[in-house]
Parts: sequence; structure tokens; C-alpha cells
Amino acid sequence: MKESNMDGLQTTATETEQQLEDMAKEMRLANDGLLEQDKGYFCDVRPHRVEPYKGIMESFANWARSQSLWILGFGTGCGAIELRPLMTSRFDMYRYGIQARPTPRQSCVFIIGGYASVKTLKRIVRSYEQMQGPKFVLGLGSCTVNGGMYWDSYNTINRIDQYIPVDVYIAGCMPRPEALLGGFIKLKQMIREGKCEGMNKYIDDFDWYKANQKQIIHDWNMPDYNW
Amino acid sequence: MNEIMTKAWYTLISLFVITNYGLLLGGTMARVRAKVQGRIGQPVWQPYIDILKNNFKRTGIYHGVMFYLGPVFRLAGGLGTYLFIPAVYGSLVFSNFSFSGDLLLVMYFIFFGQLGMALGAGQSGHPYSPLGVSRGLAQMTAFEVPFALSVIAIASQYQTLSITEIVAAQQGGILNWVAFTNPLAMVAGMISFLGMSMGNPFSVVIAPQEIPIGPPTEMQSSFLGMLQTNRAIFNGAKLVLFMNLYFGGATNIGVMVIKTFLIYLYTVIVDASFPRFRTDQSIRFFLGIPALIGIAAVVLQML
Amino acid sequence: MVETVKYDPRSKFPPVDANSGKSVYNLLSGKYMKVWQGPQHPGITGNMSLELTVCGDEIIDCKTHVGYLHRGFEKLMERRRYIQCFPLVCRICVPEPDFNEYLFAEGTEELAGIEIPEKARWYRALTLEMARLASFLMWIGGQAAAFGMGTIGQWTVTMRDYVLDLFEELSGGRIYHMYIIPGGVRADLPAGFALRVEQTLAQIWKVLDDVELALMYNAVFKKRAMGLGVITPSIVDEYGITGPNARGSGIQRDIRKDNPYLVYDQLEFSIVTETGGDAYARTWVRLRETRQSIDLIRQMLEIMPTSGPFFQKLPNVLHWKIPGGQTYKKAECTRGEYGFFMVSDGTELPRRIYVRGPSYTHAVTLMEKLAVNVNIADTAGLMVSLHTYPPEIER
Amino acid sequence: MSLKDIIAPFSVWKRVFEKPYTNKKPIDTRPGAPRYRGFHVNDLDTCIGCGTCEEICQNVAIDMVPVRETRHGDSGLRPKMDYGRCCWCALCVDICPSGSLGMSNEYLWVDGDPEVFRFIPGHDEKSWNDSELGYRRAEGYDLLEGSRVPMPMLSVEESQKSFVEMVQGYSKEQAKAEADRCIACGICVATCPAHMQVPEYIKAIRDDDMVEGLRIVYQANPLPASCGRVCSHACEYVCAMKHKGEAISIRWLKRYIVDQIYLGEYSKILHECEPDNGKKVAIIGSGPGGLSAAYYLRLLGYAVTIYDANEKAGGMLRYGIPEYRLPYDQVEKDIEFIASLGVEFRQNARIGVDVDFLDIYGHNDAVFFSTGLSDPFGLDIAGEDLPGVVSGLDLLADVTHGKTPDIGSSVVVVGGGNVAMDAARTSRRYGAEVTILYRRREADMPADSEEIHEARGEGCEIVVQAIPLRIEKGTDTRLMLYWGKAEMVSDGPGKRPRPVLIEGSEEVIACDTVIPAIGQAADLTFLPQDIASRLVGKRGYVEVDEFHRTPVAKIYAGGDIANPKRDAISAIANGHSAAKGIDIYLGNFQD
Amino acid sequence: MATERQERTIQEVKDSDPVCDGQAGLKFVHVGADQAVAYITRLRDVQGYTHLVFFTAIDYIEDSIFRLTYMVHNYASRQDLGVQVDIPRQGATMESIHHLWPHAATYQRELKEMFGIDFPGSPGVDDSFILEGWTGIPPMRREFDTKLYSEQTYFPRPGRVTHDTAAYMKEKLYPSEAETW
Repeated sequence: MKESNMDGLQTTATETEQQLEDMAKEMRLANDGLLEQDKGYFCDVRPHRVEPYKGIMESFANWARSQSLWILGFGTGCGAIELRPLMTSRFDMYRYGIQARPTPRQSCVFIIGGYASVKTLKRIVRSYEQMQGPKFVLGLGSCTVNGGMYWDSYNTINRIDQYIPVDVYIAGCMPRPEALLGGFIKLKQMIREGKCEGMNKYIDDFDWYKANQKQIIHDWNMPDYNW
Repeated sequence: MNEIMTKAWYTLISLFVITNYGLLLGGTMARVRAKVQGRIGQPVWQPYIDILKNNFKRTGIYHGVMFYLGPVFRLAGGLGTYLFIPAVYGSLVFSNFSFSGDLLLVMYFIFFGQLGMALGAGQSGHPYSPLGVSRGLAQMTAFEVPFALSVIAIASQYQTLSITEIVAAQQGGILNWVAFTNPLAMVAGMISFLGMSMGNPFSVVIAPQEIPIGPPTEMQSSFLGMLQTNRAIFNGAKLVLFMNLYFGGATNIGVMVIKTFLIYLYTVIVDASFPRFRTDQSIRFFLGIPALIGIAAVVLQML
Repeated sequence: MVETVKYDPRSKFPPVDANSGKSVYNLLSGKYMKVWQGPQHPGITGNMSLELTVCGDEIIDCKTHVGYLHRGFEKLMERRRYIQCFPLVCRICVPEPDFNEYLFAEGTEELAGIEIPEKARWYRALTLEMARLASFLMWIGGQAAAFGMGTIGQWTVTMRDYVLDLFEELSGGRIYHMYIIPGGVRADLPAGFALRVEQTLAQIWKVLDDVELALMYNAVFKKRAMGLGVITPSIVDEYGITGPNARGSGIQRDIRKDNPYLVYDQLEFSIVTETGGDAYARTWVRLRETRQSIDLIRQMLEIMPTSGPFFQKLPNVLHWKIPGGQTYKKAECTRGEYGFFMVSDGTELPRRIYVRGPSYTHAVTLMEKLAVNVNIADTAGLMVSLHTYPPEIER
Repeated sequence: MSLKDIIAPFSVWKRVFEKPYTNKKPIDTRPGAPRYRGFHVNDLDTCIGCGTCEEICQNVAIDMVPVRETRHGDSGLRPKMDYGRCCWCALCVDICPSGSLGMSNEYLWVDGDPEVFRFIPGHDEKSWNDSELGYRRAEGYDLLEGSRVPMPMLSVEESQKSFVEMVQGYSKEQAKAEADRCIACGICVATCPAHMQVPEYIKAIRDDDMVEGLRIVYQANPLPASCGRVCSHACEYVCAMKHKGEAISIRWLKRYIVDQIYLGEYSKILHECEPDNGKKVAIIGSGPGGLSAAYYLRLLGYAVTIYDANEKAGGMLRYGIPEYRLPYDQVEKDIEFIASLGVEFRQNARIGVDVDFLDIYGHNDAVFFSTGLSDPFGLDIAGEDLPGVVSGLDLLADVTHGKTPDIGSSVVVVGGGNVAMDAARTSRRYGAEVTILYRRREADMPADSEEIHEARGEGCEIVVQAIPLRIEKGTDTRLMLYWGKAEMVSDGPGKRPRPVLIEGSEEVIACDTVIPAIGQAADLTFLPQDIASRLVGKRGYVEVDEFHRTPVAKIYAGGDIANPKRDAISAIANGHSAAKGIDIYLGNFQD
Repeated sequence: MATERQERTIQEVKDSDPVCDGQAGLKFVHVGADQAVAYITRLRDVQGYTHLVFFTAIDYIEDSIFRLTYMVHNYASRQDLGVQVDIPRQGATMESIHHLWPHAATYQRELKEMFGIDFPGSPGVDDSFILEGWTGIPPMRREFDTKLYSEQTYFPRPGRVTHDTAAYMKEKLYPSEAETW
């Protein structure tokens, strides 16, 4: 590429197209430019296990965690529709210390809103990995348990617990917002009891989870998610 | 030496008080905002738990030295702002390190925190962060104009750059407040305060919808905890500053609480009533009428 | 194809290709940046993503990416009996499922040659208007929130919840009503339903007054929404724009009037239009249509028949073979023309059911066009102003 | 932009002075709506385990699992829900034929373990099991049709006068409509003594594929034309649709299939016989049992000879059932097809008189006999030998033989079974006034309810709880029947109440003929004594094993003499399994 | 009802504006693949069918054809017209109509992905639209068995057993071989 043409002062359409194609090839994939063995970097990087504190310290930390649940604002499926009433005046989840956060880095609860298509699952896994531990996953609706009504669809997975650890499941299609609240109450209780170690479980069984994920997701490049 | 030590202890107490006050104020205002929205809202102490929770996070991701230092700078900015503002006029404990010329220092510290944040966010690698940073800096530059004009007007009105002296000059009745002696400066200042407190309509920097969520996108765990602590302190500092500049300061804690609460309430009232401007719109806004008012205030003082 | 692109290097916008009308830019120049909005993004309605190329704050290229919600409905329906498709179709569009139910039922009835009772037609129309109301209420909140005014959203989503309460009472489900079944509807109105509907409508009407005052006469909202995403009447047909998006540009089109279905020819209403063509005009159209829905529900409750059957017996649904044929059924949903194209080959399973959702054109082609030269902060507002629901795009 | 645009937005603060929308305790204070489609409930006692819910569920969320004991009409299976699949569309509730399935308005089920979301409604302990509220199928909405397609029948006026078949049979549209009602649950298959594949041939009707239908029918029943008319249709008593209204007319649908195909086409449709295997089987009695055994044995390649005492084959089908119920040409159709396969019929061959049993026994590789019950029970009262007392079976046989019975103008039939009804209605067709006396209540009558109904419709008077006391010669009429009223006495719970004569009550009917039709006994006198003694078991039946083999080698038995159900379809089933038993016994059986 | 529909289906292509039949206002015409684009262009430019409602395909695998259906709408006469074009399944290719309506390109992209019908020249037709990383046969083709694919690819939760009513009753009530055939 000629330097002088950088901003395309005077160029022909065909040339520009050709350049564009080249560029598109270069720019499309965020993991392009990485060495072949590093291509799966965003997928394969193994997190480290972090042990919980001991005794009363962990109990206190768990209490704080249970009282401040920040959910990731990622509506992965139809479940997102009942999150909105929950966030708004009628059900007002803020009362329970639950807030929606727009970025996975700051969130600690991931609500899998029902079915997950393969394309979304990739983002779910990535978002889950971006979240900081301890992190909790709520499976909302039947689809997360055993595929729900899309059990025979070619594009939706059947069980989310094959790909990321799930702490609490909520039955229903759609579950009412109250059921979701009930799920949060259960989650809080489990956190306080120190039962929500999904993050460490994911690390312990990392190879198993990755194998499952890789079985259906072959290309780990996500131009929208890789950082 | 001893005096300095005493002063330091007092400052620590003052800091402790303002931190908690800032946190509680944040919690209370969340409830007020919730009330407008027709709901009950989070518990008043929710900010404490959030900060605790964030500090109890087991993992944190780190993008480089600047990323790590960003929240530190921000906290330093917040602390710095507060340390040079007398919170309660005449109080030994709450007068902090106020000295002549501190007004300039404070204005610098307000900037400093933002810049630190910008550096940190810039290194996070997330495209939303630089977008948010560029918006934040641009908007900040814009609202600094009316604010600076307003400060210049006040400084020339009282012929001093010491906040303590400005507060002292406003004592002796409501009518001595800048709000009444120099209403134009007050108006310009209070409008820029809206921008400074980053509520609507000037919240595009940290808007969750437009770009989630601006500079702090990648901030998490204890970084975020630190940011939240700073936000409490910085909020308190700003409120106290504006109280001191325009509303006669406070002679005791009670007055301070009432006045700052009302000033904060004013931003919340505006916040709940409006959507947010785009960056270019808010810049245009600040450089428009508020800047003109500021200029008018300065010109009036000059005359 | 060799055409010279004239380009002024002082402009911040990249050159435009004369053939495609798209911007031609060099990403490596450092002047442009790629930003992805979504799928995890609170400013995106539903689960989709926009690939934006920005220059400063200005979008110079937008590409819509969908498929995050793809469940393969059309494939699944090919291996389900007609009655088994009935619980499936409402999931196609999550926030406004009733149009799917209605069109599927209507299409099936037409193919099978079944006439439904008069009362069922009224009940269907009532359900559809209630669904419109719920959908619009959520949309108003979304539009306000996309520009940062959360207060409105908090109110209207609550109001929508009250409508959902009515649905729950009527059909037994809040979100997925599964009420309109081939042959009629599944149940009669509960006792005292009309009264409770009226109470809710009155409450919503009042809140709409408040919303209008606070949102439509809001300086900042006006500033943001006016001139944003202007749809000129000339591109309406070119891009297949229907519904409020077209009506916001002054085009008088509404399937309820043009091709009346159900009982709409017995109701009094007029087509709501605005001339601005921008997000603000579209907001007005939708706000007025919300009120129109309330008005229509009131009319219907007043004149609808109170006695008679509401369900026409079907052949045994377990082995219901529908004669071969094809039909296209359409209705005016909140976003525009919603349609079901159904082909039967005479077996127990449908040969093909194609769902035409208005979001398909609005969110992909139209959004890609309108987003160009828009400030990046306005994408959420622009997208919401087109009122798109991703699940119906990819189905 | 005006001043209003800046001031108006502040109106949102009005809301501060109003009550919040928030529901303080939503979970406690907001139960599901009365119609809410929550978690499933099931009344296990009403449920029959038909599996229709599983059939309609597009999510494959329902498994049928054993919960109850299996009995006729109840598979013992009950639906088990997988809430990892359910979409709460409630189609299962809508279609449930027994109406046992419903939904509560409970909606909260949260658990950390994904494996727990499976349960058997009504069986597993759940808090919502007794919930009154929740989704139920609404009145006026029904996915299944509860009432039968009416069968075209002769009017009573016409039927009273002639022996023309009363039931006229379905037209194609009617048959398809009736077949369409079937939910193909298969509960009837177990109940049918011959285990005919009912859902499959009903499906053939729906598909308008009579060839396939006939093939399915003949798999288990070689006498469908007869059975399609007079079968006791045990299947219809357990039909899942009966819980919704009326059972599917399974019997008439079978008849419909057979009626559509001419006898001449049978051979093209049905299986051909296997090549002769050189073995011989003798069959005594050409009733349904014998014919069935003959058919299946012939199919397997055996040389089959049927010995029968009557002039024509068919046994009770021909001689025990009046023509208005089963026209002779239909019996003929069934028999002719069997005969066309090469089965040899020896009519008028009374064993022991015309042919020697041991001769048959010696010359055949196996003997199957189903001679039926030909010995009518007497009334055991004074005067039963008087002229004018004639048994029901004899009356029916006489009619079949073409004789006009001498019954006079008034007839009393004693008994409540099908033979009694047939005798009564036949008498009615000869113009007699008919009274039916029965010892117990009407509900206890062994006859089919429709028979009773039709008999009454044709003008037969039914007197229940009446015990005949004696018969005397009459003055105006030929006979006088004295009878007394009975009362039902219970012998304790679980036992059938017993009629006991009320002392002193005595009434009299003047009549020309008394027809006792109170049952029959087997007549095994043709058998050599030593064989007969080894065959007959305690309760008077011939003792047989599951393959209908008697304790005597080479001898198989079936039909009424060996099975207490005493109906044609059981006899057919017996003949079929005996054929299989003989095949195994003779070592030809290949799985 | 049925006859009416069949009439609509076999309606011949006429030069004049097809007459709207009643309220339904729906007709289908069959056009050869080579004339289709010209015909649709004339419909749009001359006869007032300015609105492309949708564009999709039906897979008639037994006849080895795809039936493309272009649904166009005339706002003036309120008439929907389905233009149906049969193309062979083998190497399915069709002329693009993105120059008539820009959003047709989206439909064509979807058809390429879901049915494997190629539209040379249509913008972005080769880009993946809904699926990501899909390598198998296009899923909307009828030979693709979604249930089989799902069972092989994803993990249904094990441990489910069901019983067929008739078979189970047989096993319980008449297990004897004598009654089984």
C-alpha cells in the first residue's frame, strides 16, 4: 500500500476496492497477526484458581457479595424480556442490592436468559471469562436446563452447564419476574452458605469445559469481544 | 511539628467524615431518584456494600501500569480537591489545608483526577474507554469555561483566591452570599456544576446506553472499589466547594449537611428530568449561554 | 467499473463510492476506528450487534450483525404438526408475541378452510390491540432510556406490566400468551375483565399525559431526536419501510385501514402520521398510536358481542392434515407489516412457514443506511427509534 | 425550543408525591392469576395413562412412567414432566381425554441442581398438588370431539318388522370423521382379547387406505365382517375417548374397512399361505374359535379339516345371532375366504355319531376343538317341559334354518343376556308381545347396553328383579308364567348382590311361549370318557395352558368351552394362540 | 375455499394489472427463471408494485426444485402478488434483484446461507448472516435433519425413559408369547 494513498486522495474505485479487501482481511479478525499457536488466546488462557478466605472473613465477604449482586446486562435470549420489569418500578430489584451493569468486568451475576444459540454461546463464554470472580450464573427458564422447546434446533445448545458452571436454575417459560426474584433469593442464600464456587469449578474442570465448548465452536475469533 | 501532626489528624477525621457523608449522600440520592421513578430504591447503605464487595473480589484484571495508576490518580484528585477546601468555616477539624490561593489548586485537582482516569482508561485497550475519555475531557474543558469565569468573577469580587476568605466574606446573613451579591457568577457556576457532577443532561461520559460505560469500562474489583470511594469523596468535595463559593459556606456540620444536600438535590432534580446531551451538544451548550453569563459576571465585576 | 472517486482531503468524511453509495475508507490510516455495539450492550434492543466504523464521534459505516437469537423456527416448524407449531410461533417475537399467534392461526384457518366464530374475531382484535399497547409502552421507555432518561422507562414499563397482568388473567401467561389458537381463542373473557381493562387503561392514559409533557416537550430530548435518522418519503418503498417508521414520514399507510382484517372495519380510527421523518416524529406517531390503541380497546369492549361461541371445533389436531395450498397473511404490528407466508403440501406438517418481520428491513438495510454520519452516541437512540426486535429478524 | 421545553420536564417530580408503583413483597402478595399456567397437577385416579399428553407435546417434555398398577383401561403409566423442556403451553391439559391433567398457579421453582426439574404431577410431593386455581381447559374450547358420528340405523318401525340389518354402516365421510376422533393411544389393544392393532387400522381409515386396513385387521382377526358387527367390543369400554364422552366406534370402523372390499379382492391383499408342510390338523366346531384356528394354521401351511355338526359353518355366529344383527352373507364372506385358502369343511359331521373322535385323533397331527356351549340351562321350575317352552338358542337356530317359530302372540323371555335379547327381539319381529324377566337389576344385565336399549325401543317390556316360580297351562293363552318379586341382598362388601325372592309376592303373566335364555353348558359327550375326564377342570371349563393345549397330548381347545369370556372375539383369539401352540408343538415354529 | 386458492395459484401472468379479488387481495403467479427479474422490474416500475414484502424460497426436494417467492405489494390497489420462480436445486443460482430494492440483498444473503442459493453480484451475499462458523449443508434445505444434528452436537440431559402405552400394557397384561404375534 502506498503511503501517499493513505487517505485516498485520488484513486480508482477498483484499486480502492482491492485495498479494502486486503484491509478487510487484515482487520476483520482481532486475533489476526497473532502466531498460529496464539490464535486461541482468548479461548485457551487458563485462569488461576483463587482460594476463598478462611473462616469468618469469607463469611463476611460472602455476605457482602450476596448483598451486592451486579448483573451483566446481556440479554442472551428471551429471558431478557422479564429482566426489564424486574429492573423497573414494579419489582424494583435495586431494593435487594441487585443492579444491572453494562460491562462484564464489573458484573458478578450472569443471567443466561433462556436458550443460547451457538453464536451467542461464544459471547457467553467470553463474557463469562471476562467477569471477575467470584461470579455467579443464573439459568433462567427451561431452555437452560435441557434445551427447552428448542431441544431439536440446530442452532441452540441444550444444556448450559456443559459450557459454563451454573449456580441456580429457574424453571419456567417465561418465568415470572417473581420467579427470577426467587432465583436471586436462592442465589443469595447459596452465596452466604459459600456454595457458589462456580468460578473455581470452571477452573478445575477447565479442560472439560473447553472441550465441550470447542466441540461446537470452532472459530474463537470474536471481533466484537476480544480484549 | 506538633501542629502539623494535629492538623494531619484533623484532616484524617475530616476525610473520614466526608467519605462517609459522600457515601450516605449517594445512597440517599439514589433513593430520591428512585422516588421520582415510582419505586422504593436501594438501601441507603448500598454504596458501602458495593465497595466492600468490589474489594472482596478474588480476581482482577490489569492492563498495565497506567491502568493500575488511573484510579490512584483519580483518588488523589478527589483527595487533593477535598484537602484544600475548608469544609466547615471556622472549625478546627474541618478546615483542612485551606490557605491562600487554594482555589486555583482545587481547580487544578478537579482536572487532575480526570486526567489520571483518562490515562488509566486509555491503557485498558477497550475501545469504549478512549471514546468515553475523549468525551469526558472534551466536556470537562467545556464546563470549565463558565466555571472558571465564575471563579474569576468571585475572585475579583472579593479580591482573593483563598476559599476560606471567600467564605468569610459571605458571613453575616443570606444576603451576603455570592448567590445574591453576584447572581450571574452563581448561575454560571451552578450550571457548570451540573456538568461537573456528570448527571443528566451531561452524563454522556459514563452513559450506559450510548457507550457502556465510558472510561471505567474495564475497571473492576478493587480498582472499581477505589473509584467508588473516590466518587464519594469527590462528590463531597465538590458540594462543599460550591457551597463555599456561592452559598456562604457552613459554620457547623449541620448547616453543611443541609446546604450540600440541597445543592446535590438540585443536580438530581435536573438529572431525573432530562435525557442526556451528546458531547458536542453539551460543549456547545456550555460555551453558549453559561459562558456568556460567566463573561457577563466578570465584566460586571470589572466595571 | 473504473470510476474516479473525487475526494476532498480536508473533509473528515471518507470518500463515497459512486456505485455502492458506501463510504470508502482506509482503516489503517489511524483516522478511523472500529467499535462494536453489542451483542452485550445495554443500548442495543435485544441481542444483536452493530459493527461501527467511526471517525471521531461520527459513524461512517455501520454493519448490522444478527443471528445471536437464531433458533431455526422455520426449520423446527417443518417437523412439527400444525398444532405443535402453535406454542412455537409466539416465541418468534418475544415482546409482541400475539401477532405471530394471530397470523399463524389465521393462515392455518384459511388453508384448512375453517371459519371462526364472530366472538373469536373480536377477542383476537382485543388481544392484538392489548399487545400493541404493551409493546408501545415498552418502546416509549426504551426510546427515552436510549437518550438517557430512565425515569420515563421506569414508568411505562410498569404500565406495560399492568397490561401483562391483564394478559395473565385472560390467557394464563404474562409474556407468551398462547391465546389465539387455530379455530378461535382458548378461553372466554374472565368475569369483570372489561372493568379491570378500563381501570388499567385510565391509569395508562394518565401516565401517557405525563410522558408526553416530560418527554415530548423536553428541550434535551428534542435536541437529540429532531433530525436524527431522517427517513424521506422517497426511500420508504425502496427500503420496504412499513408501519410507524413510514407514517413518521407522512405516508398514510396502515394495514388495519388498507386491508382491514378481523373487526377493524367496524372500528373508528384514523391513520396517525407525522411529517418530520426523524426520530422525534416517529416518537410522536407511536405515542399517538398508543393512545389510539387505548381508544380502540375501549371501542371494542363497548360493542363486542358478549355471547356465543369463541372456538370452532377443529379436526383432531393430533393428525390434522391441511389441504395443499399457500397463503400470505399480514397484520399491522407496532413495527409495521408482520406477515406469515404459509405453504401446505397436504400432509400433517407444514411445508414451509416464512415469517416476515418488519424489523428485518428496518434493522439491517435501513439501519445501515441511516447510521452513516450519525454521532456514535446516537446509535442507541436511532436504533430504538426504528423500533426493531431482533428475535423476529433471525427467527 | 421554548421555555416550556425547559420547564415541562420537571413535571416528572410530581411522581415524588404519589405512591410508588413498587410491590413491597411481590412473591408473597402476587400469586399467579386464577388461570395462570403454572406447574402441572394430575389426578392420578382419573388419569388413564393414555399418553396423549406425550403425543401432543412438541417439546418432548413428557415421559410416561409406571406409577400405578396396569389394568384394562389404565396403562398404569403416568406423565412425568421434564421442566427442562416444558414450555407451559398447556396443550397437554387441553387435550387430556380424561381431564385429569391441569395446571396450578404456582410458578416458583428454583434449584441449584438441574437434575431435579423432573417430576410426576400428582405423585411426587409438591406444594401445588392440591392447588384449586390455575389453568384448566375452558368451557367451550376443546381440541377433541367427544361425541360419535351418529350411525345411520333403521327406524324402529322398520326394524321391528324385518330382519334387515339395522346398523347401516358408515359412509366414507362418516368413517373418516369417526376415525379422526381416535387419539391412537393404544389402550384398546391390550383390552381386545385378540389384541387387534386398533389404532393402526383406524389410521388406515383416516388415510383412506382400505387395503392396509384389511391387512392389519386380518393379522389378528380372520372374521372381521362378523366381528365388525357383533363383537362385544371390550375395546370401546376402555377407549380413552369414553372419558370425554363417547368411545370411538371401533367395531363399526372395522366393519367399514371390511365393507369396502369385495371378497374377490381379499386374496390379492392378504398374505398367501405358506407351502404345505405335510402335517394335518383337525378342528372340531366351525364357530369363531375353530375358524380362527383353521385360518392361521392354514396360513402356516397345515392341511386343515373342520368337522361341524351343523349344516353350515359359522357356529354361533350363524345360529346364535339373528340376521338383523349379523346378516348371513357377512358370515359367509368371512368363511368363504377361509375356505378359499384350502380349509376343508365337513358339515353335518357329528362327532361320536357320524365320525369317531378317536379316528380323527389318530389320523391328525393335532386336534383343536371349540364346540362351544350348546346345551341350554333349564329353568328348573315346575312346568318347564310344557309345550310352548322353548330355549332361546333353539328359537334362534330355528329361525336360521328358515323355520317360522311357533311362538304365538305373546312371549316371555327369561334372562338378561344377549341371547335373551336376541330371542326377545326376534320374537318381536314375528309380531309377538314380548316381556323380558330378569332376576337382578337392569344394571346387572350381561347383555350389551345398546342391545337392551334397542330391545326396549322395539317395544319389549323389561321386568327386572323377577324370579320365575312355575309354569302352568293357560286358559286363553297357551301358558301362564308365575313369578315373584326379588330383592337384592348384599353378602358383604365386594360381593355381587344376590336376588332373594320376597316371600308371598306372586304375579302371573299369560303368554303363549316362554323362552328361557339363562345360559348354556358345554356338551362334551362326543369325547371318549377317559379323555373328557382329563380335559374338564374344576369349574366346568376345559383346562388349557397359554397356548390352549389341553392336558391331553395333541388336543387343543378354545372358545366358550375353555374361556370364561364367552364371546366371539375371545374365541378368535383362542384359535389364534392355539394355532401358534400347534405350530410350536409340531416343531415348525420359526421366530 | 380450496378451489379459490388453487385458482389464485395457477393464475396466468397477464400484462394488465391483476384484478384484486376481494378483501384478501392475494395472488400468485408463476414465472420462468429467465424472465423473473424483468417481470418483477415491470411490476415495480409500471404496475405499481413498489413494495417488496419479502423474498424467500420453498424447498421441494422431491421435485428437485427451489420455489422462490417474491412477494410484492401494490399500495394503490392493495394487492399482494407472489411471483414464484422454480429453479433447480442442483447448483441453485438466481439473478439478484438488489438493484431494485436494497433490502433484497439481505434476503438474498439469508437465502444463500440458509438454502445455498447463490445470487451473484448481490452485495455481501457470501458473508455469513445468521449463522457463524457453519460448515454443514445449509440448514433450511430439507435434507438437513435438525433433530439428528442437535442430538449429535449438543448434549441432551440423560436419564429420561418413556414407555409406549400399548407396548407397556402388552408387556404387563399379556406378556405371554401365545398372545404375541
